[in-house]
Amino acid sequence: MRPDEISAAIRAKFPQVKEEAGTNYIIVPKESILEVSEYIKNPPLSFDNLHCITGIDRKEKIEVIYTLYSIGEHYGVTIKINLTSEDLNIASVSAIWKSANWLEREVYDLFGVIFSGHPDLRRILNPYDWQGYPLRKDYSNPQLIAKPRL
Amino acid sequence: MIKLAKNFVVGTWSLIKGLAVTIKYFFRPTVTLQYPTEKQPMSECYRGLVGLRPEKCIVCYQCVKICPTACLAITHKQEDKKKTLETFKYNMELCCFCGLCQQVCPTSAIIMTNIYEISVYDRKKLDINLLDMKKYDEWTNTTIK
Amino acid sequence: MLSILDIIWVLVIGIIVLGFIAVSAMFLIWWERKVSAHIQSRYGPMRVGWHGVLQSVADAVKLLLKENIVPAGADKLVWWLAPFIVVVPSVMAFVVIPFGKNLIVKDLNVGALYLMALSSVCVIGIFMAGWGSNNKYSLIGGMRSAAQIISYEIPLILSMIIVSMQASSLSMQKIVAAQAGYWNILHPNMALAFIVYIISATAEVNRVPFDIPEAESELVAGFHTEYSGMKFAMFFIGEYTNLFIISAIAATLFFGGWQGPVLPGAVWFLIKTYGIVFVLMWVRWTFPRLRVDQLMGFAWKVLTPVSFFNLAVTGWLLLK
Amino acid sequence: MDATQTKDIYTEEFLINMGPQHPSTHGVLSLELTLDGETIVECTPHIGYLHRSMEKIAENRTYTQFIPFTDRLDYVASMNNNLGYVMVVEKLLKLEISERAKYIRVIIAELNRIASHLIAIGTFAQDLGAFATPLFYCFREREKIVEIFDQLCGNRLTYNYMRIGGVLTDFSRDIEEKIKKFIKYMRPKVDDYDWLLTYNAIFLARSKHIGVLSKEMAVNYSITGPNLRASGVKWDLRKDEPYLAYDKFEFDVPVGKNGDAWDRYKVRIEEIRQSLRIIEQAIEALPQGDVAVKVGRIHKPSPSETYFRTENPRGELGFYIVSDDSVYPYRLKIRSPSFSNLAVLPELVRGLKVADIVCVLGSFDILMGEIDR
Repeated sequence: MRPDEISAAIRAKFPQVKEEAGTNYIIVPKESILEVSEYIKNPPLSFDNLHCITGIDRKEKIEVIYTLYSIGEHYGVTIKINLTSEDLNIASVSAIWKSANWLEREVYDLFGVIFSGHPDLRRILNPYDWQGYPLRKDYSNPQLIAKPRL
Repeated sequence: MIKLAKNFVVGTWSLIKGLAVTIKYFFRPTVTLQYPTEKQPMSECYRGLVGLRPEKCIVCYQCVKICPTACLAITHKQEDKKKTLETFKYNMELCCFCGLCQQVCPTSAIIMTNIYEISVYDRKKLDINLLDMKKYDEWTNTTIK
Repeated sequence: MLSILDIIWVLVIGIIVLGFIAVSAMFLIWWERKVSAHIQSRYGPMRVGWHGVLQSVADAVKLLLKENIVPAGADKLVWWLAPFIVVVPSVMAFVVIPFGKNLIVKDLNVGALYLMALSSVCVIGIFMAGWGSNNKYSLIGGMRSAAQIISYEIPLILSMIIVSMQASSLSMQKIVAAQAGYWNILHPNMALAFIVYIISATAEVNRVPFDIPEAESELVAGFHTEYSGMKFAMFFIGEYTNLFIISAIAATLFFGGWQGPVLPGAVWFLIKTYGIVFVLMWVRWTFPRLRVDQLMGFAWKVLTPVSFFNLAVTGWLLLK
Repeated sequence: MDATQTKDIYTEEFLINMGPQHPSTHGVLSLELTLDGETIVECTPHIGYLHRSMEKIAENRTYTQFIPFTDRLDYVASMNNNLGYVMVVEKLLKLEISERAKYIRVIIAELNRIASHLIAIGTFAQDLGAFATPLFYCFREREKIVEIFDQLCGNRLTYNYMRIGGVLTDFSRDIEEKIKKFIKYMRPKVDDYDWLLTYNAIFLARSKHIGVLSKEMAVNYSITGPNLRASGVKWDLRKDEPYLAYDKFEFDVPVGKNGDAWDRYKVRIEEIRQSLRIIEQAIEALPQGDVAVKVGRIHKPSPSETYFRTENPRGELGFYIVSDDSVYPYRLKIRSPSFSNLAVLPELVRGLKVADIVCVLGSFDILMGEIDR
């Protein structure tokens, strides 16, 4: 299956899902992440491998990006979820893909996105008592080395 | 029972094979060096401490801009159009020996020396002015004889 | 009544034995480092003396000068006593080891039994060290050591008994004398006993592949994690003295002891002993370590039945 | 102790902290173990002792300046990290590199894969108690590779060799000869490892049927690399999504049967053989040409985002890179293989002995520099 076919298949099933312009990334509203995940995990799409979860701080919003692959079928899909900075709650997919457990903890640690339903949502890379979310753009720490002059 | 006996024989034989490998190398010549007295020859392009040939420097600031860890700092004097170096600070505590500065230098003023024995007792010694390259003699002398 | 002469005699013997132990332990440490180094394509110690022969002396001086750290919460008395209880039995074992025809401190008529008794005292010291350190890794190491040594005691003793049966004596000199011209190892049942003996003895002195009490990659250093300075050195000396002793016993029981042509007895004895020590070192630097349950299983399921079987066969052969 | 406790046997679970300083946690990993005797009841890993926030650093460096930092991710396989990073930047810039550079990259990446697997094998044997001997043999062989790299780029551990648009230096005749000699030297050594370790009875007893990772579980936990293949999944990016010139070479993808610690070890041994095959073919067919495309030192890609993954010795290393109008990446996410590989550990070691946790951990070949980033 080509990326556009996968995207079309998902959009046919869930009308609320959109496609990002210019790419084949799929934008899922945050309410429906669980049902979409449930659907694409199982055949016919069978995305059995949650490869990576990325957070991006876009200042006005925080994007959470799920990179998924299917080992058996040799294709992949990228799912995007936009979160406004007022409401950073999102359902955890760690019951569907076990690998989400640590990946979600990492996004929580670095961006402060709260994954509800996660079995063990603690900080992972930073110390447990760390203040702030380091990868946000407004994070500041006096110990940070400034950008090299260009 | 036959299987058990077979396992026993195979297992014992595998242990003997392991012993054969170790005794083989017991009689082979050693491969290590007696470090402080014997030293490994460094390759020609070895990236050790950063060195400077001040007469070649044209104060273009390329090295300062490319350095990923900001360990170089230059000040210069402007005399009409000609720039001359005033200080060339090099903080080897931060240096990651990536060789990018050597690569960007248009006049090959920055070179990577092959000095790699750089442990000191005083941190201040790690922040040096490269115009005074005599400091490096001290480094090479600190090695154990 | 002890005369002055007797006391002087005891003192001289004691000094000779202790001196021999110290030198032999240091030599073995250096030798092990050299053997391991050459197996691994390295040089090993090269600096102190010719090819580093004096390295162990330098290490001993260093350890003597080191601060003696007592861990907080340690059971002081137990902690202090443990290294002595490990070292003293191994020193005592030298009493009955025949180095030559007349070169033996005291040829006890219960020699072999005496050795068996001593070999199990060492475990108490190791367990005390594990308990007294107030460290969980040490405790696990001590526990493992107790379980291991108790298990391997049985095949060890059984295989020694077989030799005693053959010689119909427990005295070490008589066992040696019984092998005149024909070493025990040349009998098939004795060869089997030797294999059982050497495996259990390796386990007894906690060497790879049976070094679970101090399993470096699991328990950091096992029972001697918390020891430093001379106390650590005592564990070390105890370990290498034990290594010498098990090899010496093997040489005595199975390889004809000090008997041999041309060369004097003591030289033959040392050649045989160090030969066995070399094999043990060679094994140590080759094999991985067994797991606790596999180790126990091996002792109870393989070695013990085999030695009982061997015992029965030997008895039948003798009665026939 | 009161009467009730002496009457009924009173036992208590035992909590030990393994690490962050421990001989066999492969760096600064801390494992909180709850033990029942010697049996593991619960295992909680604590990571982050080596956290340098590479992703934040990346946002403050230009694309070229970040290459030295990728050396410090997986410091045993720096070349492969360099490769993964420059490939994602090239994908972002839509840069096509020369054929010779592709071949050189393949050779270098495979050499470093061998070096990395050698360390994995050596430390795994060390964890199982084969004290130092296999490790020293592995280091002896690795030294030959390191010498080649030293001659090539001037450093022995953190190479900084790959460049956006090519590589730093071209192969000289001397290096080609050295690589050919290395292949001849290495082949019998791998057989030696087979004799010394692979089929050794004690080694088999220690590692067979320990830490069995089923196919489904491996995929579900997003395990990648040799660890995935040991579970019987035939998935190798070099074969399935070929990048560089991998589709031009003939090689097999070794897979395991049971997914136990021994299979993970065995897959690595086989991969060394396959890597040697790839290098041999590549060095024979090395095309002529330039090794680097002329590009500036400062790159300014158009705003876009892209994800690319390469097959690292430890699994799939992915970079998710987002660019904006500046010369700095807006966001760089590093998807490190060891991070995902370690996540499965608590589930695997439950019910095993203390000695086995070391075995399972060693067989996964994790590297803390990459996990903590």
